[in-house]
Amino acid sequence: MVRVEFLGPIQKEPLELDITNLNELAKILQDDEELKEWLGNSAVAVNDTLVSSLEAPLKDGDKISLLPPVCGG
Amino acid sequence: MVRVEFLGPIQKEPLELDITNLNELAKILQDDEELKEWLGNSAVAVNDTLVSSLEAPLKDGDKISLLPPVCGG
Amino acid sequence: MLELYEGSLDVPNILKRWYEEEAQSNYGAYIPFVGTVRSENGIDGLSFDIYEPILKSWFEAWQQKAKAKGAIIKMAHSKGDVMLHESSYISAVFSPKRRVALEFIDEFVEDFKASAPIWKYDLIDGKRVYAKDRSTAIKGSGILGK
Amino acid sequence: MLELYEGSLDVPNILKRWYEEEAQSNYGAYIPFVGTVRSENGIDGLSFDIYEPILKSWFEAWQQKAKAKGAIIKMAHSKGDVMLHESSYISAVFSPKRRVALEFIDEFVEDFKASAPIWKYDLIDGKRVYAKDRSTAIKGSGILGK
Repeated sequence: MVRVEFLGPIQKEPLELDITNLNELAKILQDDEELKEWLGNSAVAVNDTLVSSLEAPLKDGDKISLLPPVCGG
Repeated sequence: MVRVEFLGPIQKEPLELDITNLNELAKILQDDEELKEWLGNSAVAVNDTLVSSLEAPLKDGDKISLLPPVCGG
Repeated sequence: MLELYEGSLDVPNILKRWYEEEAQSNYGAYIPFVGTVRSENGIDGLSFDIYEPILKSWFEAWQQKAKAKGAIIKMAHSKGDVMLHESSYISAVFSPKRRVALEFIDEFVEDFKASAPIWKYDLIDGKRVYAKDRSTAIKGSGILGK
Repeated sequence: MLELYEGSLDVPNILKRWYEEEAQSNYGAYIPFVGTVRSENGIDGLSFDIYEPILKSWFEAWQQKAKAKGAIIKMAHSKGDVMLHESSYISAVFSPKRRVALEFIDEFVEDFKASAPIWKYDLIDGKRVYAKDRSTAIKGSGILGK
């Protein structure tokens, strides 16, 4: 199982999913109407490291975070 | 008469000269051995305004300042 | 050094403490950047969410970049609500010479705006409204989209 | 605002006072630059001469440039001796938005170095030695030379 967290303004509770890579995650999240406005502009981190492709394999216990557009300061 | 002041590290007392333009000043100062190292790298102000040529006429009571290389901060 | 505070920053004290911390470090230049909440669009203030784990690693990477040039960076940011004319952000560069500090503070503040995992909300009529139009997608965003 | 002091600057108090002076002015960015005397070449400190009439007109011209962009500049500088690890120079830009402030502080500090009528001396073994090698001829210099 991996845990998926939605940060900042994405108003969604975390998910626990039985998946082994980010392609599977993409398919699941793309069916979620709530996330429609966020998938195209959010960055993805696996265990708090940003990733730039969907190829990274996932292992049990991994934490995935979605980071929508930022504005500090 | 005009007054000529030497600023910062130029160790020289002010001069009172009877001249009507900066060309005359240049001739007088170029004969001054003390100023040899300063004329080529100093800026010139007339009444506290920097000038970029020797053409400006001088009138009685004008103050001329020589400003050697600067380093604030 | 990265410092996070609930609510607004005590700017004079932070600037003073940072200055005194490095008083004997032989840095010739100290450049803080202070960000203050402006009155605009009828807001009462701003509010911030921060994702600390990634903020910390982002900051640590900048600290290493600074160190390679003999400089250091300090940063303070608010969590939660910060009202009009209060300050929510300070970053500062110390370096031996001025050019490194002047270039670093600019690059750091711009990357901070583009990359630091902090989300801003306008406080309007008691509500917290995501500042979507002023927000920037982090580099590499969108890989989960269609 | 241009402030000249005998000896070193009280940096925390100046930064605090300037911050508080503009607390209600609705500036979003405040960027001070603080210059501190570094230990190098065996000096005990630095010493400064200032020609105030031209410094004031130079500063006033920058204040007008800043005003045209909605910004303001403040500056403080020491006269006379400033010892190691003490500070001799602060300048600061306030502006509504960050880009103007980041660009102004850089341009202002660089022009300050090239143009402000201030002369620097190393304090070595009780003597005041003109910092000739680090000094810059003001633009337009040399018209009296051969």
